[in-house]
Amino acid sequence: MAKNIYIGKILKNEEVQKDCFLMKIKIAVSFETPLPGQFVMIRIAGLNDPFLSRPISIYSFSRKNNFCLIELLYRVVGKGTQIMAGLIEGSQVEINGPLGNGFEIQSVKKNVVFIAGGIGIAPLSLLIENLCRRFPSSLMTLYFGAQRASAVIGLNKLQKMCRLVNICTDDGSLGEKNLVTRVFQKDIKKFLPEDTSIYACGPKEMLVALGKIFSKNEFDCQVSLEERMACGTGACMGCAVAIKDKKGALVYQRVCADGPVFYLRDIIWE
Amino acid sequence: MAKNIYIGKILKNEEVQKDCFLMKIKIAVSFETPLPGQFVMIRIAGLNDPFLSRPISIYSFSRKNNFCLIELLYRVVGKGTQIMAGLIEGSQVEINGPLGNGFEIQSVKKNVVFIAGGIGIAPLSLLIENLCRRFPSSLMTLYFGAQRASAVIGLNKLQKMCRLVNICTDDGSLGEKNLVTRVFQKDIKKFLPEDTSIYACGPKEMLVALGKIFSKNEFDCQVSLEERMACGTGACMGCAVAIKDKKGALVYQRVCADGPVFYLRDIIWE
Amino acid sequence: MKLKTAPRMAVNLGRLKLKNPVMTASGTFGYGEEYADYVDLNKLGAVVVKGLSLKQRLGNPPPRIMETTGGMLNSVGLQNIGVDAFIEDKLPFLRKYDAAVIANVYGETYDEFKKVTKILSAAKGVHALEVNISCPNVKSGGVIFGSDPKIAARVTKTVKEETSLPVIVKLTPNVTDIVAIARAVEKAGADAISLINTLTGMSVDLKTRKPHLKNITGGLSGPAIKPVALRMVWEVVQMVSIPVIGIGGIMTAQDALEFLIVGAQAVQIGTANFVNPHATMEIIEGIQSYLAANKIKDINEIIGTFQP
Amino acid sequence: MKLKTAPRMAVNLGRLKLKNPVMTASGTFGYGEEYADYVDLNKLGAVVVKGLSLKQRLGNPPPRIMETTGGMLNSVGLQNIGVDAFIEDKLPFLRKYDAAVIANVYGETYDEFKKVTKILSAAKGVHALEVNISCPNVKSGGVIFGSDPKIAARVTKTVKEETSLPVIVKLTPNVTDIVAIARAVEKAGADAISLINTLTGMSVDLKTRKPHLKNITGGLSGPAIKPVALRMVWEVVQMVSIPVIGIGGIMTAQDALEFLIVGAQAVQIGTANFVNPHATMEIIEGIQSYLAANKIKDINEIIGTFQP
Ligand SMILES: Cc1cc2nc3c(=O)[nH]c(=O)nc-3n(C[C@H](O)[C@H](O)[C@H](O)COP(=O)(O)OP(=O)(O)OC[C@H]3O[C@@H](n4cnc5c(N)ncnc54)[C@H](O)[C@@H]3O)c2cc1C
Ligand SMILES: Cc1cc2nc3c(=O)[nH]c(=O)nc-3n(C[C@H](O)[C@H](O)[C@H](O)COP(=O)(O)OP(=O)(O)OC[C@H]3O[C@@H](n4cnc5c(N)ncnc54)[C@H](O)[C@@H]3O)c2cc1C
Ligand SMILES: Cc1cc2nc3c(=O)[nH]c(=O)nc-3n(C[C@H](O)[C@H](O)[C@H](O)COP(=O)(O)O)c2cc1C
Ligand SMILES: Cc1cc2nc3c(=O)[nH]c(=O)nc-3n(C[C@H](O)[C@H](O)[C@H](O)COP(=O)(O)O)c2cc1C
Ligand code: FES
Ligand code: FES
Repeated sequence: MAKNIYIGKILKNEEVQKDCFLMKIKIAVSFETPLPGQFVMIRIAGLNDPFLSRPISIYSFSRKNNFCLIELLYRVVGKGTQIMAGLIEGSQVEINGPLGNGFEIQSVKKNVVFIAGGIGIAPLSLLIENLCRRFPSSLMTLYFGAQRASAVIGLNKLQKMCRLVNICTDDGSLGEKNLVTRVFQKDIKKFLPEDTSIYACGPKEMLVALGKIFSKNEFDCQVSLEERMACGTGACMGCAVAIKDKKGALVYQRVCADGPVFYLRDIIWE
Repeated sequence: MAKNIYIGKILKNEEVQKDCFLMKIKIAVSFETPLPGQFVMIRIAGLNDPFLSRPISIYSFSRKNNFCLIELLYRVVGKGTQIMAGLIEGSQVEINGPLGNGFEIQSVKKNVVFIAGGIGIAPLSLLIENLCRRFPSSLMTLYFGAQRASAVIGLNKLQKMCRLVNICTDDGSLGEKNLVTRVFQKDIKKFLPEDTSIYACGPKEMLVALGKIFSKNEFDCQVSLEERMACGTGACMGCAVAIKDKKGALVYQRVCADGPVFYLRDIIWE
Repeated sequence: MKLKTAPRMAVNLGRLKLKNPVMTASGTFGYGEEYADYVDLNKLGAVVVKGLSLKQRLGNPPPRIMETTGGMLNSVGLQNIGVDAFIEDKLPFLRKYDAAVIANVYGETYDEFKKVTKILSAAKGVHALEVNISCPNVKSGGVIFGSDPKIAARVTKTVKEETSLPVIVKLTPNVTDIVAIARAVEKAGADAISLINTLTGMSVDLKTRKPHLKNITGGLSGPAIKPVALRMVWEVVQMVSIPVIGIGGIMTAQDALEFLIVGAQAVQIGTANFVNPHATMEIIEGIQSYLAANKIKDINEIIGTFQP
Repeated sequence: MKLKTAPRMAVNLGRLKLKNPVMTASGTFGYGEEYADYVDLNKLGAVVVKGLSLKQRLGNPPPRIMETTGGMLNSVGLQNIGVDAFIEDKLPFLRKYDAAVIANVYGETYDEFKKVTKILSAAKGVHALEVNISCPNVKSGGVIFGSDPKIAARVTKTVKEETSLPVIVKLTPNVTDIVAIARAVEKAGADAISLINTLTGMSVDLKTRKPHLKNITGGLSGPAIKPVALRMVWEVVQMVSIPVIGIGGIMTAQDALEFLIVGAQAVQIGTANFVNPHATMEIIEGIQSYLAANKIKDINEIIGTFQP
């Protein structure tokens, strides 16, 4: 009985870019320090509609003397995120977390490559911050693709942390007009599997494309997956993803409890 | 196609007495001037839980140059009113109204008696105000019973409008310690059926007791009833009340569309 | 990128042509006049009126309604003015409008169904009959008729024999096998099927330990039941060849479109009217916008385009 | 005005004694350990674990869940580790706690039911079996077994013959006559009845015109279905003499009390755990407070005190 449902108080809830909000939440000091890649289940206290909590990655975290601050970066895509976007300062939210397994960062190599698509930057931001602190000598390279310039969030901060930031957009409004997977593929020769750690998060199409790129080589790529969730704690079996088990057979694992971070090579796409 | 659903903006939502709130709402100028006894169906725009709108009497109304103001006086008794009480200034509510038939005031007599129980004062307040204006020469007497002093709302204003205000409370904390129906019964000899109009609103027990009092004489008493409502417009047949028809047979009428004001003698209590 | 002309919205329910697929559900729109101040009745595909019996019915004692999570319970018990009073007092009003009028027919016995059908068929301005064998709030007839394929078929036949109007049979969801009932009424001659009526439910007042509804149980309607309704519509459209009208928890154009995509030829809007008297108008406009946005010229192009 | 001692909360489900009437519903509480960080398992009346089959089951392909108004659809399809792995890997953990362990048993065939029952009955620390003849998300067995009184009775008998543990039979609400099924399993020897499992429903993604669930249909749970569950419990308690466990949309102590008042001997909390992992604890405390506030010394004094 260590885990609690926290009541968070919204300190800020800003539209940082069109349809993209940054929510700053004050929460009790007992909130566990999250690992990069972990997430929270968030809901509006007392509301039955929307009914289920929504999973959102932890974008940033800091521990103060007698409280903690967490930031969530989220895109408005439907009812739940719409209602989140409408919450004003001082409103309360229910937070369950941190949940899931973060990225594996025990054995980070000399080169670290991040590949982000759109709002996929959210969990990667916390990871980049964390790795910068823990492995200051690693060479960090970020590939960040988005639909348009306005969907490139937190660039300043990211540029300070990474040696190299490659931006591309679907419409060419910032950086190269290209898909992030293509931009990375052009560069892949610069990296060697044995001294490169790769982390990716983004839409399914991006991850599928990455899967193809890495199917022909030895790179280890960790990706953070998304799936609709009910419990977030591993109980409902709702957030299944098809994974190859040790013998190569298909099993369904839970994004919330077995992930959300998986090795890309283990994932079986439909 | 005259009626609209109005979006009202909350200008004030104050706890005027324990568990009793006064909500002041700004609404479009096209809102019809309500008759005393009419009500609105109110809901929080976009919320599916609570699901149905709640019927609340119009407590006061004023028409400004390019908007109208309505006030609702309501007691927190359950989920819907709880949520109403939590709404802050600037919030929006959906308002359907004015609905129902108001009190019959064509033939107001020399003496006018109002009998209010608790929050039943809400529709009577607008009625008193209206009759004072229209029939300044009538003698207005109010019998107002409540659980305790703090549930006696708007006394100042009421005392200004009525010649005589008789207050009683269940716990004796204000006025006589007695039931309002008993206090009125002691005075009944002061009034003659042919020159007295009587209007009452309050909890069911009060109305049943009044029914007994008036069963033995010729007084005409109009009462405003409450029943759970879904549509508020007469379509669902949900808000039925048992009424004697002309032949004395039981029929179910709709509180929303046939009422909420009925002649007490027509009501069949279970 | 806009279509040059507005999308065509007309649908056919067999012989019955509707200018759009949006109608009101019986019992939730009175006799039309209750909402005439809010809604332009001319814009509706059809108005389905409150269930009509031979004689007026008192209905059940109150309380008759209770809110539930995402829905409501009702035990109105088919209070209505009777078929004759309907024709005399209510139909003239409805005839003034350009919306099909569908009379919801209820009987406690085969004979009552027969008589009500006969009377309505002789009236001017009734465009179709909807046979209610699914009301959960009456002691005789109602849901009992709708739970057994044989009885459902016999009611259907009884009504068909008395009328040349299109006959829609409205089914109850409180059954093990909705397809069996649907096929039985199809075989018995039904021109279309409406589903669903309400699910039977109840709730308890903790203070008094009494049911919230005097009738104890009532019919559950509203968005809470939408998933069940949609599933039943889908099950039935696969197994019958007559048109199906989707009903149950439709609050928005999106909800209505789900039913159409799954294969309903039209939809009925019930409880939504209570919560939002403009619901039908917003749903019609919403469907039109959806079609326009997706460059679909005719609503029939999306009906039954479900990709299971 | 307070009671001197806390209200007594123990209830009997036939031979099975529970320290309070609040248990978790199968499939919504994993194998207990998933919620051990949130809940003091010692405080629960019982833990009902995820449905167990003879061999591990993969479950259905994703997406498996979708939100609905006041509820959710799931098509997990009984993904589970199999009965042997359960006994080896999960049961030792549960044995450490002072909550009855109820194993939810699932089989595609009578033979599978028999074998799973046998294995579980030999295991230490299983206090009762709950026979799942009501899962809507599997092709064989499941709801098919639960829709026919004869088959339901035969499954019950099969299980009873293999075990001396109390046997609870869990029924599906997707039937015309829940009482007929309940009476059939009672006659076949069931020690108690659980109801309800989920209602079958579906929903459609307008963008793709595909079902939100890969399996197309799924089970509807959550507060949306509470009125239906309560009605079925009430129908059944009047017609059987074995204890009934109420399940369906219970979110709060108030909800649980409605079921108890209507006559359920105990309740199970399902979907509420997802939304509020503390739900079971809050419900136990809430029932206690209600009893204390109403000066009721023993929970058995309110069970079945409905005043219809
Ligand atoms: C572990 C995890 C971490 C996440 N972190 C973030 C984050 O940091 N920022 C962010 O903006 N979003 C994040 N998401 C996605 C976010 O949970 C969904 O966008 C959100 O739940 C949608 O809710 P809604 O009610 O607004 O949309 P809905 O109305 O429910 O759906 C709108 C659309 O979004 C899709 N969708 C719904 N739920 C999910 C989901 N859980 N995963 C993926 N797609 C979904 C639907 O299929 C639909 O197409 C994360 C998801 C997971 C599983
Ligand atoms: C025409 C009309 C005018 C009204 N005017 C006012 C008013 O001016 N001020 C005011 O405070 N209240 C008024 N009411 C009562 C008000 O509608 C209810 O108190 C409110 O709907 C309760 O909602 P809830 O969600 O808070 O309570 P719930 O949780 O729904 O119920 C709490 C308790 O209130 C009872 N209740 C619920 N709805 C009604 C209802 N419609 N009528 C009577 N009892 C109900 C329930 O049976 C229960 O005991 C009026 C009712 C009607 C029909
Ligand atoms: C208050 C009320 C009264 C109803 N009366 C009838 C009726 O008379 N005849 C009928 O066939 N259906 C009746 N119904 C059922 C509705 O027509 C509809 O089938 C059901 O409510 C489901 O749709 P909804 O969720 O959109 O309301 C009634 C429903 C409600 C809520
Ligand atoms: C995700 C999920 C999985 C379920 N798995 C099972 C199961 O394995 N066996 C079973 O008997 N019931 C299962 N159920 C049904 C629940 O135990 C319960 O009967 C149903 O959800 C209704 O209760 P609720 O509304 O409180 O959730 C499952 C329900 C859900 C939501
Ligand atoms: S969301 Fe329930 S198991 Fe992952
Ligand atoms: S509330 Fe619908 S008829 Fe009165």
